[in-house]
Amino acid sequence: MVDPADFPILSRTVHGNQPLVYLDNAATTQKPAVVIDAMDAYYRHSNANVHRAVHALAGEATDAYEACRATLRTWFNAERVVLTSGTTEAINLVAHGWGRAVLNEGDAIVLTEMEHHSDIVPWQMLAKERGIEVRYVPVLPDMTLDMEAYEASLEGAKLVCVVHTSNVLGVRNPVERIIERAHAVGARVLLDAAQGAPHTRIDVKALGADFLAVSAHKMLGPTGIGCLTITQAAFDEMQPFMGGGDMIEHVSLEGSTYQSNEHKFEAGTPRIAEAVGWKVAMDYLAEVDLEAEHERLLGIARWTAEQLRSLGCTVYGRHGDHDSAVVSFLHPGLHAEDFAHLLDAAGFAVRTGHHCAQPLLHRLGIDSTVRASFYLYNTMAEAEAFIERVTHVLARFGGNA
Amino acid sequence: MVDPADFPILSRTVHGNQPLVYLDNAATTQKPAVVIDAMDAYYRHSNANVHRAVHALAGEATDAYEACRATLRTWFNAERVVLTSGTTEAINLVAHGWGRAVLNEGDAIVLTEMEHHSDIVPWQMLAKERGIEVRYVPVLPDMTLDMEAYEASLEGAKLVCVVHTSNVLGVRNPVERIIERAHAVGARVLLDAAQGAPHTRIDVKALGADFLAVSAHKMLGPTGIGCLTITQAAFDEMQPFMGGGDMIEHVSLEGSTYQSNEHKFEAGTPRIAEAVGWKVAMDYLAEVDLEAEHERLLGIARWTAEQLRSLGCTVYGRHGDHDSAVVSFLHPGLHAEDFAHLLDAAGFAVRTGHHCAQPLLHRLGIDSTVRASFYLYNTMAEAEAFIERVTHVLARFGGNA
Amino acid sequence: MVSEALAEVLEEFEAIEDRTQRFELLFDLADDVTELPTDEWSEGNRVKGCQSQAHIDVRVEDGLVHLRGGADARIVQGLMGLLSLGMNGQTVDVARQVTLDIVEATGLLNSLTPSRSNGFRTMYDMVMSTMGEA
Amino acid sequence: MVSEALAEVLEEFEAIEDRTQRFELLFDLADDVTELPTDEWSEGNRVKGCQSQAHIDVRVEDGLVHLRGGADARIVQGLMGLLSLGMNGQTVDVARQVTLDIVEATGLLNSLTPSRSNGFRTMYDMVMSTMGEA
Ligand SMILES: Cc1ncc(COP(=O)(O)O)c(C=O)c1O
Ligand SMILES: Cc1ncc(COP(=O)(O)O)c(C=O)c1O
Repeated sequence: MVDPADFPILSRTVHGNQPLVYLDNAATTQKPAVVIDAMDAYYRHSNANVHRAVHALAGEATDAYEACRATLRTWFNAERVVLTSGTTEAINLVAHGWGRAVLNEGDAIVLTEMEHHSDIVPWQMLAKERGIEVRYVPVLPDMTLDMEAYEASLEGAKLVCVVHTSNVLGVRNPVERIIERAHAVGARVLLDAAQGAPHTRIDVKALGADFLAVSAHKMLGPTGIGCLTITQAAFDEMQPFMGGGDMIEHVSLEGSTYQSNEHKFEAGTPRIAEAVGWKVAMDYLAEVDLEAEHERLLGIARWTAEQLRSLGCTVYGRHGDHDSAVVSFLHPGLHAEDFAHLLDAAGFAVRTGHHCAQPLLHRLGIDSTVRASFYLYNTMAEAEAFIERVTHVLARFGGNA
Repeated sequence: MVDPADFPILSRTVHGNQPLVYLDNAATTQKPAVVIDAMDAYYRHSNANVHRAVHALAGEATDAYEACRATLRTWFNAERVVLTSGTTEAINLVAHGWGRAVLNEGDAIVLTEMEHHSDIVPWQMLAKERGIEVRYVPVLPDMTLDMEAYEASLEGAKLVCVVHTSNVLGVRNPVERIIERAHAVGARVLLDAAQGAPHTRIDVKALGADFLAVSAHKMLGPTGIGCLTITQAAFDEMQPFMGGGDMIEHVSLEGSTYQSNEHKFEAGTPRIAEAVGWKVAMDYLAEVDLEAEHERLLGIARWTAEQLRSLGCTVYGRHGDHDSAVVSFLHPGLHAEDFAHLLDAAGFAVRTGHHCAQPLLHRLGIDSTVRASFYLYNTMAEAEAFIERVTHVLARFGGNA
Repeated sequence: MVSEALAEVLEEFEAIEDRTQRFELLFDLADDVTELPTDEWSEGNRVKGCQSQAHIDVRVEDGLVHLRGGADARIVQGLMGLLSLGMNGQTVDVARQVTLDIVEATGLLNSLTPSRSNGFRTMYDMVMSTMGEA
Repeated sequence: MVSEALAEVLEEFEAIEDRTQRFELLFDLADDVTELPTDEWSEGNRVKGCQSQAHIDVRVEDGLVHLRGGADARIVQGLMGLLSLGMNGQTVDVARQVTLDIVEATGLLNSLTPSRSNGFRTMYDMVMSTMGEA
């Protein structure tokens, strides 16, 4: 595990004197001091607008910005890496940049009921505008995708969009098989790896993922930045999304020509300080043994889930070998929102609500869960304290729903 | 003027021992320590994902994020403020969110030859897709807009997009009259205020601007954030742009409903730390007497322009009373790029190139300029040193084009 | 002057140091809400902006305020209880004395910006506007 | 071993402390480029990724490299001059010894990442690939 002392925020208290126990990592992770310091240093020493300038600062800024792309390209083994403001913009970039260029009336795309709203709404919008058919792969009672239904849904599909790892259940989907089947019918595949990327090193070339969407803030990096990896073949099919500075080659009143590299999809002044911070976060992650961490965190999640069940909670998730350390639960005697307030009162930060996955919750027959999600700096001792608090809360308030 | 000591970067040197003289402010401005420190403190103390969570950190982060919006709303006297990644995304939001909802085949929109690529390319893309007519208002030899041509172009126009202040010339356009005439024919007006907003306090209600696009990084704020102000009437005409988390009310497999406030246009995890930094930048700006600064900087720009002319340079711009402190120039004996390199060698950061305004440069019959742009922390002494360096460079290299 | 019942309960909140105990008191207040049966829950009386389900019904009869409500989250219903203590059965004049500050006084919601979608502000606005029309 | 002329000039660069003086030397090198007349400037010999106009033409005849070029920016043409010193009139074998590091050696471009659109890398790649085909 990483040293929690690397993360300044983890030593703070909330509500007066409650030490913070941060278990809302699926929403966003905390940042090590090296990441914060790098952005700080950028603004204190190298801040300038990038590209097309010859002065020293602009050169430093440009190199720093492009170094982030290079790091991500290596990390994900990707052919193309477009920097976006996050997973959501990355998916919208696929919808606008690839979808509008390739999909036509009557074409079908395949989503799943497990998707985050960010991987549903852009497609619903495009589908409505273009007359595209959207097929949803159901979630089975064991909280996995219905792979038979998936295979049946592929006929004539042009695109499959699937969440690598569910932000509600922690379930890691069989993306290898999903991609293989999709490619067999000539469909491209977009993986929403907002949750997957922080927990395991994803090799898009080995997987064959045409598109992979990621947010920096969920993997130790800053807010406001993320990326979309794209294979060269899919890249070549795309048209520009947003227009503006930096993405053009030449502009005249009659029309414009575009850059041929990733800049084509990065209109306007990019997220420079954010790229600086993210690169350092990736360097920090590179020092972590993610496989060992996966084991450790999964162990904590399994133990927590078991304890919660023994306290009368229903846990949504199965914590299989490749799932992430997310524990979603409900108690029949206490409303999720009340639960979260009472945990917060003692310093435990968890999330509650629909987690931007209403179709999934609808399928599960619920409208919210309490969600504790663990990351690199969390400890077994924190999980134990958490269960102690849950026990206390349920004893005192657990007959109130 | 503000205290340059507030800006840590200004005390650095480049190329060994050359003190930095930063004159590339129209590209991006430097940040005062209070802004850097605020973002730093956010990550060290309050970092969390915003909205829909009940824990202490999330509450603090949400309040901080919304405080930025509230500050901007007051500053610009705006009805609606959508936070974007910058001016470019703000303009693309108008093109996608308003343009696609309102404009149809055969409709006309009016741009000017003075626009930045970010206010040209999105419209060319939409025009091509939708069969919309784009009319360009010419720039006259005196470097102002041809207002007669403008009035003639309005017939049947639905939208006018105009740059408040040119990033190449510093020319501040007669936006009051432009808006008045546009409204007289029922057209909405988008102001690109990327350059205007840093130099003067813009009241969108007084101006009647339907849309105003701004970048934080050009007004002491961080990279990765900007905004679009929108009147309620225009807001009501808009459809969502990007889909995803936070912008929805309810999502089901059948379709989705959207938020009714600004969140409708802020899909995904927003730029939280950036909003924190920008708010502090706005608070810092609020302490500055922008009118007095305008006079001071314009004085510096006029003096600089005059000196450059006397050294044989052509200056592009007129430095009228409301123009900003941007000085674009060329010398017949030295290529712009060489000029910039030689200035940089002595620590002077200027920009060179087409400044993302190729149609304007084409109209001026050139393909690049050297551009020095001044901001709050620049001094007359710096301008003098700059002219001294220019004199030296021209004496040594000025016969080389 | 706010109602005696409300004033008393606010004093009680103030006297409690421990945040969890304050929640306990708020949970108890949920019982002070005159129930709005779930079959009367409608879109019209729904408290929008609340994460949980909450409905509130206000009537003014013979100059007295009648407030009924219900919520699936106990804390939300507790906040309704707080409103009820200050308004239910009171004259419009007394009821109007209740301000948004009463939530602040519980010490449970650190601040009540519109952005915190806790719905209390909406609830409050719904009641005040109904009284305004009366 | 790179050509003597190139080796000499790189030593000269190394000996100069002052950045402006180094530019002076680079400006002078622009004169060492065998001119490619502007009427021979074509899309095919354009150096892409250069902010300024730059064209370069390379041929290999009888095992010797012939390099001609031109640019509107003096610094860019100076860089061509540097290439010329190492390649023009040399055997392919000698010309191949020239590496991207020669720009580093001038001390004028702090680093040569592909992202810096200074075009030198493109220029260099154009020359090397032409020699590769020969
Ligand atoms: C006039 C004008 N418009 C738009 C932009 C684009 O701003 P950004 O790159 O921050 O999106 C700029 C800055 O480059 C500008 O000067
Ligand atoms: C699975 C999944 N997809 C997409 C997103 C959206 O990411 P962001 O809000 O950073 O754009 C999230 C995070 O909220 C997520 O968990």
